[in-house]
Amino acid sequence: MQQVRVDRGADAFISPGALLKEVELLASEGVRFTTMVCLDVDQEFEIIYLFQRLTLDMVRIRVRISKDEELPSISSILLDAVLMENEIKEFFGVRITNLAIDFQCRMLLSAKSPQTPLLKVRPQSQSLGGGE
Amino acid sequence: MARVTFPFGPQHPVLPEAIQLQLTCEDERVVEVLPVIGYMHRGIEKAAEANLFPNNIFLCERICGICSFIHALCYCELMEGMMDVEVPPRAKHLRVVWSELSRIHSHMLWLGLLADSFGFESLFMQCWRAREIILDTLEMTTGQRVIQSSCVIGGVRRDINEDQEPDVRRKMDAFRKEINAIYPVFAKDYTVKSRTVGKGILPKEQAWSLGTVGPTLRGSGWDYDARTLGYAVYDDLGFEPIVEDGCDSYARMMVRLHEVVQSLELVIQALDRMPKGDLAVTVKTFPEGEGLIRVEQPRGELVEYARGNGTAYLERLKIRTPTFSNIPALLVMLPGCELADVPVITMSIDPCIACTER
Amino acid sequence: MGFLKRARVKSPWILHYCTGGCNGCDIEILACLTPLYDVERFGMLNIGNPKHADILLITGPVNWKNRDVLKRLYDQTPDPKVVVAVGVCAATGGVFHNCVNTLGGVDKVIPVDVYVRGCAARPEAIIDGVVLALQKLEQKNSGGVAYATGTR
Amino acid sequence: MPVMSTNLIKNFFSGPATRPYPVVKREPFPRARVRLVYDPDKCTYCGICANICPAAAITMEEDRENLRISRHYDSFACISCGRCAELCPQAALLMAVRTHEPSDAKVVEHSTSR
Repeated sequence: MQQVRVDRGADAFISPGALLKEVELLASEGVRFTTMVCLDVDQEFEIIYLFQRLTLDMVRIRVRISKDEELPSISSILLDAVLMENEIKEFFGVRITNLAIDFQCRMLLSAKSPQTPLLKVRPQSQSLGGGE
Repeated sequence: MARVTFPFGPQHPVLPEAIQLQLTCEDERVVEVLPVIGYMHRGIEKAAEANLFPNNIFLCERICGICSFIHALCYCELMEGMMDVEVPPRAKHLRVVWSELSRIHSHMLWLGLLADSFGFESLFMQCWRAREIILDTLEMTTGQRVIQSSCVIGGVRRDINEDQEPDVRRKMDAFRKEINAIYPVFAKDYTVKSRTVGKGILPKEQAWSLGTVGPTLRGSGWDYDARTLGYAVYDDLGFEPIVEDGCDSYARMMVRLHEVVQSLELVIQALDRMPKGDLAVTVKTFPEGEGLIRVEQPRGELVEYARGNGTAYLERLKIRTPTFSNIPALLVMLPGCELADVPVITMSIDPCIACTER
Repeated sequence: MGFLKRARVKSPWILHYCTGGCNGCDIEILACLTPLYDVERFGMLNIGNPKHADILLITGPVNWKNRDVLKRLYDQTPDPKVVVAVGVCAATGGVFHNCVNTLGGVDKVIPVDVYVRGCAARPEAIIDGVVLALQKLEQKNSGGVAYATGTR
Repeated sequence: MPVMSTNLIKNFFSGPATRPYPVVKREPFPRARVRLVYDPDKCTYCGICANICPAAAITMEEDRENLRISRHYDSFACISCGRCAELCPQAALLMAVRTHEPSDAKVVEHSTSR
């Protein structure tokens, strides 16, 4: 992977069912978790997992899920992914299951903060700015 | 034995920032730790989508006031990469000078706070006095002390001109004298060694698998530094990552201490090699497509991802800050230590909460 | 009580709390305490306990999570007390004006007596601000101004 | 402690490092960027500064009835980045080095076009 430019659609998407198997394979090669990026694309979430090899190259996995689909957590394989998965769950409302430590959407936000702030269109029932 | 759980923070004299550690103790020994974060969360990633993309430089700079120049540099390099902008060589050298200066000031700040966390007041004061020389240099050349605002997309806004350059070199010589006086204290002093050697062990394998970055990783024997990827002009400068094998707080401290000396040499090298020429190029396009960048902050590797759609607003900006991936290491380092060592071990990863929570 | 009142003004104790800014002002406050700017010359002392404090130095825009912590710290500080908002984010939110999780300014939560401008506030400005805070403390001490009653 | 003692002795004889700030005011560096100075006579109310301000400290308001534009500058929101002074085509904005004095109330500057 280049230092900067990544062309769109350069790598294929994998299905959420095959995710755990893929990550397990990578973990057995000594790959570690770097970060994950969630994008709100129309009716779907696009989630990019970024890993790092011992040679310091980066590996990428892309997953697309619909907004009410469940996504298995990879924190059972790579524990340090747990903070980022909690963040995505909190910011986008992605349904991530089997989290090693579940902060219940209260890791960065509080009960009064605007919930799922990074969604492009927020659900109508939630008011911005919370309530006194 | 009775277990007691009590909060460390969010307002605590050792940590200038708000983080809470819920420590479960048996007598004086910590058995469990749960970091409670979120006291500094602002929502910068969302605001970055609502701002014009050049304005995000100033927002990204204020993710963290200590390594602010490097945050701005990272964002600018990312945007330049996405828009295929070639930065003039003089601007690249100036970026190296300022980012190394801010690395020195961050490490000196940290060394002082570490000394403060085990009660070595006079060393704390001496580190901070030495740090003011660097801050003066930054103010003289960029115009502000801690938040420099001198990096823009396409180059830099300020210059180190001919009358200033001898002054910068003089200040660097003055700083070298100071660091030469401080170095043996950290390296050899009985008080420092007894509080750091063997405290907060992070084994080599775990340091990799827990995803730690920066001095925390290099203190456990991995020679990984994002500067070796060669952004700005780091590939032209003689640069070798600094590695220590101790795996404890002392090793992490020595990595930072050596990095101060190394950064000083890098500043001088960049000043020597600085070519003449333009400071910035005008940028007329908008970012499109995806981009990913890794740069080295004082605290470790900073990863930024952006997606643009050809308009003046970004679709998404994701910032993975170094402390975010260093926090899991605390879960390994803290259990088993004594309560009195908690501040020292927490400080040893150089936690920057403002970075973590954005 | 005359002696206590005078002692309070001659040697004010400071509590510093960061409500979620960028750290820039925090390190400038620390720079004030260290050799080059040394506010301890004026008898000021940075302490960690709100019950001992006279002056609250608050930096950063308040967010929803530490708003309650800030209120609690304010309530625990004994009267008379002076609140100094350091930096522009503590005054109005500054560059974080459109961030979702911030409230924008300390004065939305607790009454503020002195505003110090600058991003980040320079040590000189912070010293000036604390000196003004001392005058406010003296006024409050002599009953010139009614004690701040809070917004709750 | 023994290693530090040579430093301590040196510091003891080297005189104070403190800048006696309120008594002796140090001149800021000539390129320091602290305070925004505005010249209403030069301003053409073009609105570039209001568009570019990352902190929304400068805002422009249009009064369509009287054909006037008013400009509001909140120095309590200004982050001293100096972008507006750089881009102002009339040089009506300047970054000055004088430190802001503290105040006990937030004041917004107003000016209106003729």
